[in-house]
Amino acid sequence: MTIAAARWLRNGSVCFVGIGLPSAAANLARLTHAPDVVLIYESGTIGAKPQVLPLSIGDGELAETADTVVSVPEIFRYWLQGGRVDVGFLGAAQIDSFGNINTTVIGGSYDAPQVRLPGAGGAPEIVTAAKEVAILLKQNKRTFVEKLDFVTSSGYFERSQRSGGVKLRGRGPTTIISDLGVLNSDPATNELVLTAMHPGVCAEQVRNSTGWKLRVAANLEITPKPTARELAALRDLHARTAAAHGTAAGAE
Amino acid sequence: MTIAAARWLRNGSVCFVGIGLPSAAANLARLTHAPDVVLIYESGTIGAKPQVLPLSIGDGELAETADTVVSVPEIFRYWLQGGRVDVGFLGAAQIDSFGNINTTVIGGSYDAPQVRLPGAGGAPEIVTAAKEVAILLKQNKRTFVEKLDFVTSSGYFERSQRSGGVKLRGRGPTTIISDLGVLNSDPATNELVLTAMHPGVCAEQVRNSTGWKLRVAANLEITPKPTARELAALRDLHARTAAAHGTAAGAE
Amino acid sequence: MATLVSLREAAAELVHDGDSVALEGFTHLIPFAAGHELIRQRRRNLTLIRMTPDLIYDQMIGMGCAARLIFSWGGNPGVGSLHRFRDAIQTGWPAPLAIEEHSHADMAARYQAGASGLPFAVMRGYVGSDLPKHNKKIKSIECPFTGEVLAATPALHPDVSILHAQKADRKGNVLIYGIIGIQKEAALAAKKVIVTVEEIVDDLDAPTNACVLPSWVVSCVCVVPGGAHPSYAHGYYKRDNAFCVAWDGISRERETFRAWMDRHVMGTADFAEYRRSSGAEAKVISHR
Amino acid sequence: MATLVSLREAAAELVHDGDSVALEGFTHLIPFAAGHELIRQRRRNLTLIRMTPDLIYDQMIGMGCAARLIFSWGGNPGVGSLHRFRDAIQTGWPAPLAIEEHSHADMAARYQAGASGLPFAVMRGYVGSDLPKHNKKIKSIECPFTGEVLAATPALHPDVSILHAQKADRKGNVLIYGIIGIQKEAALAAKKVIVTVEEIVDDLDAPTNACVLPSWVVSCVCVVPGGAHPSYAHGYYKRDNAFCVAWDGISRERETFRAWMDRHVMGTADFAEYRRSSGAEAKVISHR
Repeated sequence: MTIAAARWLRNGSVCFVGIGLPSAAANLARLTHAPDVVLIYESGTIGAKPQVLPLSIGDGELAETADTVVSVPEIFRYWLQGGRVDVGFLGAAQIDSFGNINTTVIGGSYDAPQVRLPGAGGAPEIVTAAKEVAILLKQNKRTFVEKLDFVTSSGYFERSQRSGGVKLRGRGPTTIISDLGVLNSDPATNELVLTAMHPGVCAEQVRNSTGWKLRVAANLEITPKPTARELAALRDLHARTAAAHGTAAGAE
Repeated sequence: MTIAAARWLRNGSVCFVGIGLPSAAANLARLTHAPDVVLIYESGTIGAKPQVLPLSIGDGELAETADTVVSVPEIFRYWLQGGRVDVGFLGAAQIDSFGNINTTVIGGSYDAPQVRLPGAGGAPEIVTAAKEVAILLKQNKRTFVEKLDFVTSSGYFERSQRSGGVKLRGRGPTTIISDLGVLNSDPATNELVLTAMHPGVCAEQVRNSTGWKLRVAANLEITPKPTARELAALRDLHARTAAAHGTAAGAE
Repeated sequence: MATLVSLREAAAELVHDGDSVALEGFTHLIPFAAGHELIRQRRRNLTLIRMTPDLIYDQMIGMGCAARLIFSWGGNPGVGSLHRFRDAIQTGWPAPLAIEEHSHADMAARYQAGASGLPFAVMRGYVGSDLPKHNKKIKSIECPFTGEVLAATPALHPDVSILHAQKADRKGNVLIYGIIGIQKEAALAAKKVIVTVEEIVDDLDAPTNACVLPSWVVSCVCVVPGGAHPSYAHGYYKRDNAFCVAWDGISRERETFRAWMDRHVMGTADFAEYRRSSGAEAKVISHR
Repeated sequence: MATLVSLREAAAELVHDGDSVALEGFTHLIPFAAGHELIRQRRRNLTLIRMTPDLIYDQMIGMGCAARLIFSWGGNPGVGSLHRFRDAIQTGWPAPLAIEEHSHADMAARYQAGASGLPFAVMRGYVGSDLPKHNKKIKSIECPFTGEVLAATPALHPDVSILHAQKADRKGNVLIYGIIGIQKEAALAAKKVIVTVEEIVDDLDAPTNACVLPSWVVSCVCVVPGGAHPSYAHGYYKRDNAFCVAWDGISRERETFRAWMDRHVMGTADFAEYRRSSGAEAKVISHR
């Protein structure tokens, strides 16, 4: 999953990175095929090149290796809202078939939730301001759901229904990368469709791990196996991270 | 005039300084009775402590001696508009009896002026955002006029007439310091009234140098003569400035 | 002008029950010592403001200091959930917690508007999100030139903002570097400002365009070495990741949480004693 | 990614007749070399944007490059009037000059809105001023929370912004320090960015929170030592005050102005030759 997500990132692109899996994948990309990818973390670090994975969005390692460190209002106003970000690389707690994201509450109501999640963070603006968004998320019926309990950050359905005439600059969450495969939005309907599966996964397994009636692309692909170089780079990254933090951040 | 203006500045006050005479007076204050006055220039220098007078609002001397140097948008938004400035210390091309300022055009119309002046600069917002404003200006019938050709920055009359319900935080241009004396706004009418004359000046002379029918305060004062210390500090400041720039910036 | 006082005095004098208080620091330089002092002094009914209410607000909420929370992301960074934050919202323990929830971009904009003396902030935000349905402070505004509809939210003006910084000079000028987060805006938006620092120095030695808070915008400076622990102070010590992981266990149940807080915070006189008590010694790093 | 080219190539490729162009630098780091190059290449009908159109725009206006000027203060700092600017507005020589006039705070806000991807800026401004009567771009907007009426102006988005900076590294990352003015906002608001620099270095050696423009927001970097003269480059050379005073005499009459420009700008191939021709050698200062 980390490797598949890393591959998706183009060299030279400017990437607004979420902590955890997205950060692991983005740094793997930087250490393999995309040395010139520009990583921006919402803590204000631009062009961060960490040698170990950060545990938090504002680790000192990010500041020390960045081209420059700006304030949090500046990162959101000049760099994200200003339209400077090519790719938003995010995690989520739940998504639906149109790429809408929930990171707020599960069950009950907003005022009396069954489970209170951390909340929005930077995501509501990342999904609309970045030119394109990829979401990384382990796939099962609790994470890939028919209907979200709360729309924290909007995908396609909400965009068309609710943007109210506001111009959205980005293409939205075009790609979901899970531990089972890759989903892309159908340009006609905006619905997420399974376009690739990781080696050893079958379509039935993906359907059974999805809370909605998942459509499968006609030309369904199999993700190429991780190469020795990718595996080595990921292993080294995790080893350095574990040595530095005493834990394996972003490990799968 | 420079000395009278310098005296007016209280120690410890935060002063947004215009270039030229205001800058000379503010630095004289800092070098005499007000060592802890905080000088802010619109170029972004906060707490500047120049040893020689700057010729421009953005001389390197200001940056080198400042506590910190911020961007121009920050100086206007966080520091001026944010309400952090006690005193605006400004020059002008023309004022009227209510302390309105013209620095835009003289004669003709705005579109076809007889004389085009530099324009607004920071003044329109300084006069409303600073808690109090002092204006330094040589006094004659061309500078102290009955009616301005253009209101660039508003004094009292315009404030009451035209603020349109906008809350103004400052008390406006309470004090005008000229080469002849000092005018203060009458708290009742807001009209500028002569309250002090410099040594050797008579009220008749001030009236004849004023374009409107100037009111004179009942308890008209005479500005105390410059002290030896003040004169020495001003002379040294100008001498250092002349040596550094090859010219006497802000000299009277 | 900033006065140099003990944190105990600063908290007692400047922070009152019912105040709105912003303890800021984006992952870096989180003012834990100040948060502990407010807990020790049993401050109540506070409106707590913070973009990322992490461990520090989990502790304050769990100890009953807060009546209201204004925030944009409430988690234990790199670890998971905040159990006391969750418990307060889900079950109202130890006290009901009203929430005013935003996105990061919006919280940053609200602080910026406050620092800028503007009554409101404008942003491209919340398109398609459910958040505005549950937060009346999120309104919309139309561009007078393009007709576009954007989000508008009111400026933040905390009664007190509390920061931790690397150093101050003897006059009380404060230098913050590394990840500077929202600190300058939080300070300039507030009515009063308390800054705890690692040390007082003769000369700040600040680069020309560094993030400096001049003495005259700071109410009090308090010297509290290690005062950001388990957060970090760039150039002084690293983030104590092990503590953040351990907090997940400590805070999961009300009883273990209360026992820990009673012993290490309520049962200690100040942050120095807390550090000895909890074994939470910040490891000073070499490249300082 | 920034490409390293000559200023002649950068100007020829990126700046076209009719473009809106912002040459920024608030007293410090004014891109004179770039202004001269646009004059040499006989650019016409430009909309010139600049908070303080001082000598550089006096020269460009007098040489007929501009059809329109967006500005907030047009003078020769520390000296007096700009005679070519005046002549263009008062008599339309050498070409009529339309003006769009603001205050500094507003120009800064307009650039900020442009950099922020917002269609408009909000400010407490112009209360009681006649400027809004003569500038249709200054409108008002009501706060949705307090009902206060504030000024609103449209975002600036120059076709090209041109800056001078102290240095760039080999990748094209640019460091600006000292009085940083409105440069970052001018760059981020623009569609294309040209930066002239004093030198290219292996390592920028920038403080953590310095004003850095990453390579990927810059179109071209051009090495032009002394390129801010008679303005200054903090750490490299001082402001040439004598030249600014002399300009008052040179520019007062159309004839002396044209003769000077023809000889030193039109009659030279580039900025290095101009500096030799005009005797305007920037004096490198020692504390670099």
